[in-house]
Amino acid sequence: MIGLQHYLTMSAILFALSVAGIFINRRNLILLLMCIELMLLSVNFNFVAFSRYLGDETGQVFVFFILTVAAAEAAIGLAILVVLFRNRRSINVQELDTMKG
Amino acid sequence: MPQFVVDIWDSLPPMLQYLTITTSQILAVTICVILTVAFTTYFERKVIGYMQGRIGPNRVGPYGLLQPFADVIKLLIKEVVIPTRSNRFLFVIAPLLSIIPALATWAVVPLNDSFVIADINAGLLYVLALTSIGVYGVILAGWATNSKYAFLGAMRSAAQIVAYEIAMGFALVGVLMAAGSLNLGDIVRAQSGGFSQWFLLPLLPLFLVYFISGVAETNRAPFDVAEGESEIVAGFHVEYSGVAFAVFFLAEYANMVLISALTAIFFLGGWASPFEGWTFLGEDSLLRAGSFFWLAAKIAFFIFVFFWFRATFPRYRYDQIMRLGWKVFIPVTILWIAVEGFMSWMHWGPWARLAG
Amino acid sequence: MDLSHNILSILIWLPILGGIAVLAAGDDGDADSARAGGMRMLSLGVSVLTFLLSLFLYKSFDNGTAAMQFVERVPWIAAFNVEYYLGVDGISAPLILLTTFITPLVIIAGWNNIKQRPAQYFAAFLILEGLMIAVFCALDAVLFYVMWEAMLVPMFLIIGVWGGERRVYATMKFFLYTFLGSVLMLVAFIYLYGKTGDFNFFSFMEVPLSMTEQKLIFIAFLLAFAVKVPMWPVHTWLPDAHVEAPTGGSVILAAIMLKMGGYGFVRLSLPMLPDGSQYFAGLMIALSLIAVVYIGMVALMQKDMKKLIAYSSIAHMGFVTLGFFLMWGIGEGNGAGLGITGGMVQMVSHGLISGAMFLCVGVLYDRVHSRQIADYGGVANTMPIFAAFFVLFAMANAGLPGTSGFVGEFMVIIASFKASFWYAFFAAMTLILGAAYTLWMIKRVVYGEVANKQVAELTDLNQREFVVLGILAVMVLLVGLWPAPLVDMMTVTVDQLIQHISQSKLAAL
Amino acid sequence: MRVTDFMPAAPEMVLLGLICAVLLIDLMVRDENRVVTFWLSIAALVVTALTLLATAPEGRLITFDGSYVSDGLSQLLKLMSVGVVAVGFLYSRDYLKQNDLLRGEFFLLGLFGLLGIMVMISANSLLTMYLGLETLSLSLYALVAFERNSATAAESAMKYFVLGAIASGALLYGISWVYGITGSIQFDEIAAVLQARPELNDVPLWFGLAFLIVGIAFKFGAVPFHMWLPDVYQGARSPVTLYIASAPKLAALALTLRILVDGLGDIHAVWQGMLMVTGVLSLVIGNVVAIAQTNIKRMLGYSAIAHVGFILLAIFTGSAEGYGAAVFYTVTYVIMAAGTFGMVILLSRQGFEADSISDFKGLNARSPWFALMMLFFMFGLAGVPPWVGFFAKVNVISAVVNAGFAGYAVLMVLASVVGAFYYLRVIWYMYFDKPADRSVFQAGRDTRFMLSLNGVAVLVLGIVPGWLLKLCLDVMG
Amino acid sequence: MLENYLPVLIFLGVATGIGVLLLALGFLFGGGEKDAEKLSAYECGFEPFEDSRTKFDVRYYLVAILFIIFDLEIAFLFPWAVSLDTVGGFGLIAMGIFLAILVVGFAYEWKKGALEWD
Repeated sequence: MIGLQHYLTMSAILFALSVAGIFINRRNLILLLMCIELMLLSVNFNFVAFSRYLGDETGQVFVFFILTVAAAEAAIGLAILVVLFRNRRSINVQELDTMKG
Repeated sequence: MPQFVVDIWDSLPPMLQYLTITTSQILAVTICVILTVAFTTYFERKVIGYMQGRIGPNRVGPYGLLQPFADVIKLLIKEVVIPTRSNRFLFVIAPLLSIIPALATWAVVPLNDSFVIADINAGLLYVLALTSIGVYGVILAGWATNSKYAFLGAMRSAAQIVAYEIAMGFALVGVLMAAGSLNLGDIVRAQSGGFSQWFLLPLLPLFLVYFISGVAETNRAPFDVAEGESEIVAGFHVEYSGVAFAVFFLAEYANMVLISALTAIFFLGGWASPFEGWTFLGEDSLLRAGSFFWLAAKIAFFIFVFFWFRATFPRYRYDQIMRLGWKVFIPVTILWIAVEGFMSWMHWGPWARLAG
Repeated sequence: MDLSHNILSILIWLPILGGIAVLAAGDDGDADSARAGGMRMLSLGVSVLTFLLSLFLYKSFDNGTAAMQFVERVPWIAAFNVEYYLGVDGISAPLILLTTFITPLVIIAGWNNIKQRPAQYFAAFLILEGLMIAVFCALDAVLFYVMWEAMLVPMFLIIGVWGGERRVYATMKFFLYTFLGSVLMLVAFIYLYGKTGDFNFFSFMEVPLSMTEQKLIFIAFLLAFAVKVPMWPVHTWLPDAHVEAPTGGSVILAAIMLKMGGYGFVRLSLPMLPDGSQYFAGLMIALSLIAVVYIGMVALMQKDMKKLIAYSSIAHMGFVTLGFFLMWGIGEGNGAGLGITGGMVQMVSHGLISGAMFLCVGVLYDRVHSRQIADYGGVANTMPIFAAFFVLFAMANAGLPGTSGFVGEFMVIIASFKASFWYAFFAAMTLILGAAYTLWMIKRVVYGEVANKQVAELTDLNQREFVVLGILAVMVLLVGLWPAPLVDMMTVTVDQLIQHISQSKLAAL
Repeated sequence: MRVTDFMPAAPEMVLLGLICAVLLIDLMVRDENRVVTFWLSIAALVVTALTLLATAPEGRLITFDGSYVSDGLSQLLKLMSVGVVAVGFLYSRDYLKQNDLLRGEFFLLGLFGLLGIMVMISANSLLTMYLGLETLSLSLYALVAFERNSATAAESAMKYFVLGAIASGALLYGISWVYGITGSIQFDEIAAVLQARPELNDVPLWFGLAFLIVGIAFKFGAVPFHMWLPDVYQGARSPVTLYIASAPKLAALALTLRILVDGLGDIHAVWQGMLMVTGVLSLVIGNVVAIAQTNIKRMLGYSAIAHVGFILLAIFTGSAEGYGAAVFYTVTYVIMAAGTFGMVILLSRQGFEADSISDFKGLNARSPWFALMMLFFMFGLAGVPPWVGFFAKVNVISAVVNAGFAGYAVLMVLASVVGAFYYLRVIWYMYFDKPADRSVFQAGRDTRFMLSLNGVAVLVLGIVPGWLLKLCLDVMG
Repeated sequence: MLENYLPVLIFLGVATGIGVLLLALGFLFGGGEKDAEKLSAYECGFEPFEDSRTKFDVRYYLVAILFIIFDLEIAFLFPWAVSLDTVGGFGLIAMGIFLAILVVGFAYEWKKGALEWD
């Protein structure tokens, strides 16, 4: 039977994947945004699992809000991406290095 | 039925029995839908033909009734060309992503008071979720093709679908406020009591918005700039041929039927009879009873309206489409939600009985 | 009007507010404008008024008690029991007088030769004066620390803005050295606060501390005060700062700011950490003797007059610390106070002499724009009056009897004889070394043939310079010939201090 | 719910309503009259501040089913944030006008950010905290990218966004664990559960806690999660940097105090170590790296990291005294940071960003008064008495020493000495060097007055810190 | 309750099956010669000279962003609409405020030209 720990493990794997994706990916900012979404989804996974386990709805309400915020975050991220692309003609992660020190 | 069949049946484990029944029901519904689609194409050409003073298809079979089957066979044996620079996997997946939601949505559509394949509480959410997936088919097709026309068509189509989805969503909020349930069957039951109890009248603006958005969602005329053969040849499916094209085609018409069915369910009382409360028709008049017949009639009517639109209106420009979606429908729906909430709170007019 | 209730506050805030007023008066960016002239008069007025008020302090000071006088005590930061707590005793009063006495002289000395932003210059000195007085009166650790650090700021600017070529290096070094030194003192204060619950010096003096605590706190204090004094080997900021500072800055630095270190030892280290002090007394004496002997030798090598005086200051301040830590060597009841009194007198006298020496160099520098000994020679021929003053101060610096320099050094040497012959032996070497480097400098600068055209064209002291050097000369001779008033001020306080120190804090644990 | 139940949140509601009003009015305003938006924003802030004062609670009020709290701490921090945002707007106005950046969005995003800050400060549940945090963060991302034609701004915005989003993700992940283990997202309930069931204090909770701390450290800009901070400070336009450097620190403080102290105060021993590591690293790395900077905004960024180290070490003590010290430190730091960036803005003019330290050369010759103000700010930040930064540091050190960590106190004072160097360098440029250009400042009279007031406040608060200190200690009673 | 969803799953499977079956049939029956011209993308007679996926109008992004936001607003409205009975007047007012804020944002982007398309 699939129990709480399986969900948590799954979510942890997703979380780790997204973090790894963010730090390994050196090419495309869009992928980065996707990793961020994945990260939030793994958190949602956790919340739902805990909520179910505890028999408490708070976790699901939390998920609702996370989803909203994730959308807003994606919107802002895309907007910044567009601005960046317009100024740089590139969305390459490695080219984000004009500031040093 | 021969006894041995019954015996075999009885010997099956209950789970298997259940699976078999369900699967056959599903297959029946699916095949019905596909057949409907087939005859819808025939119907379309006929209707438009008459509207334009022609007689439409009339060669294959009596009155050209077998024309759809001829088309199907033709498309089946045509070659499927996959362009060299395209992404083959996505190219093939895209039509699938269009057809699956168009069919699978029927799982929660109640065909009469008792028959629905999956009677789930979150039926409406399921509908919304699946219809949203359709956008992926369009986008992926345009992307995978790797042609400017297809890409442009896909972008346009996606933007359009997305824009009208918001208006649709808001319209549905109005329906939910009135019905108080996400279950499509319950929504229909909330409208029981005859024509006057349908959501059509109290939610008239929402009904209009919903149906017109539905037209736009399916990329049908006059909102068919995504295909826009005069500008971008055929839009996102420009490079699709043979059966791959047929699947898109099938999906488009299946969606049309689906939108008609949903409109009927949300605003016209689904399977319910318009004469439900008319006691003078007799105690057990068939006309007063809700049945699949009423639903089918309503669906047919809306499909007809689809064709009517196509024959009547010239194609909108893209900016006009977007303006209609963003600047007319959304304000209208928001306004009407506010009105509805206020009215039902104050218990005024036909809204008084709504929710509470 | 009875000033005795808030004379200390007046002495602190009058110059600070005066400084702000001077800033506000401004100088039009032109050192010769009428506005700048008024501003100068204002600053002089403020500093002289402060001095006159400090004379009132002297007059009303009661030599017969060791208790704090003119006490002012109001809560400042109630949450931490920090108080605005002022008071003077025989140790701090002479230093306050020294401060108020030197400042007007410094202001007169900078009268015409500060061309750049004079208003800021004078304001900085006035504010500095107020802060220095506050350090000497503060009886609350936070107040003490605040004033102690705040003092750095005007000095930092004085050296940095009006200093010589390498002023930025010098002033940064000055600031960071002293800042670094004192922050640990802050930690020590806070630690003591954790023990006592307030920042009162007297609570700190009474609180029992274990040996480890005393040792650690002593080291923290030592860093702060040793940098300030400065003791070998943390003295290296001083020659740089002195050389680069404008004349006035050097004077204040040498005459007063160095005394803060000595004052800190007497006011904080000794009474608060008697056992720790005793433990470290040997080290302190050793370091002091190194300063006296080694730094004296270093001074011999100097080609730059200011640097030479700076090193000589370090050597002389070595006497101060030496005197302070001799008491365990001497033993109670055997005149243990002599070392401390000697150190105190030495501080005052060194304040007068080193100030005067720097002013003398300043006089030369204003005319020739060089501090190199080699650029001079035969100054006596063209500036006879100046030469007379310079020689007098040089003699005082070398510890000639009859000058103030003799009194302090003599007392400390006597005290070290009581402690150990070798202490006295090394301490006495200063008589030779001091005479050597001072007189050698005098010989090369003042006497001999006129070295070059610039020296030949020198003009003698003007009135202003004459007044400044004259007053200082009078004071140097006065203290040298009649030190009794000064010593009397201290005696009772020092005796009481000795008694306090003799009581081990460990016993109370 | 009765209307009075909303009173604790009244300031936020009023602010939100006013923001909407300003937003709509801004739409009607033509570009040449854009300054109207500025004055409206200021008016909105004033009204918010008045509402805050009018609804000041006696003691601790909790509403919205326990997810919202109004107490002394929230009152203090909110008033402070409103004030510092208003001051920041004022400093920015002329700069924005000269650079053709005077658009309504700046003020609106600023106000929305403030709303987020206020919600965070009053949060009594992890959800409210998260929502406030995101309201703030999203506004900040947009603010950084506010100048659409600047590649640097876009780049720093992107960095800020990505790292900020990771921080939110980490924080959320931690929150999900804390929720899963304690079964609640309300701080007082969490505290109660932890007290009642000490067996919960085990590895899973620590695991979640670690992520919480990562999130907090990210948002605070503490080492080793500080990478975004210097880039954002440098890349954003100075008014935006001013904004980011000031009020959000108060929110970050609230975030830390509410979660760690209100919620997880019982397992203080567990998070203490984590805060210690990040605090000490921030202190050391911030101060050391700042020395190497030539860009003043970047330098102040690293200096901010160092100051964050102080704040974290104050919280690390786990004593009420330490928390009070952290509040006092943050409040005073925000005042000084606002003034410092106000000076950077003051020195900038059309098409010229005064963001190099050498732009401060010879300021004393150009304007002795503002050089003096900058000197106040620099000495204040360096922690030299009698400026207020000194007492902030003394409080923290005192808390650390009293908690039995005298060793850290020594480290902290040594780091301060290192820090003093780079602040002194600014002063040295201002006073000891010749000016490179002698252009006159273009700021309006009100800006100059406010900036002067700000500078004098840094001094006056240093001379009479008692009342503010008492306030900060009382709210953390 | 959860078993109600089983038919949905089966339906999804069946729908997929039908789709795959159709395509398979097409590939099976639809023979034909392939050549380079036939396999190249339709391009007005020109050879395609660059990747066609690179550039598109930034307004599509804008639409996407606006969609995300509005779609989520709807997601908030759904549960509220369903439970209108239970939440009563308080819920109505709360949602009224929510919608008002939404409308403010909508008006803002309208006025700012985010909805223009020409």
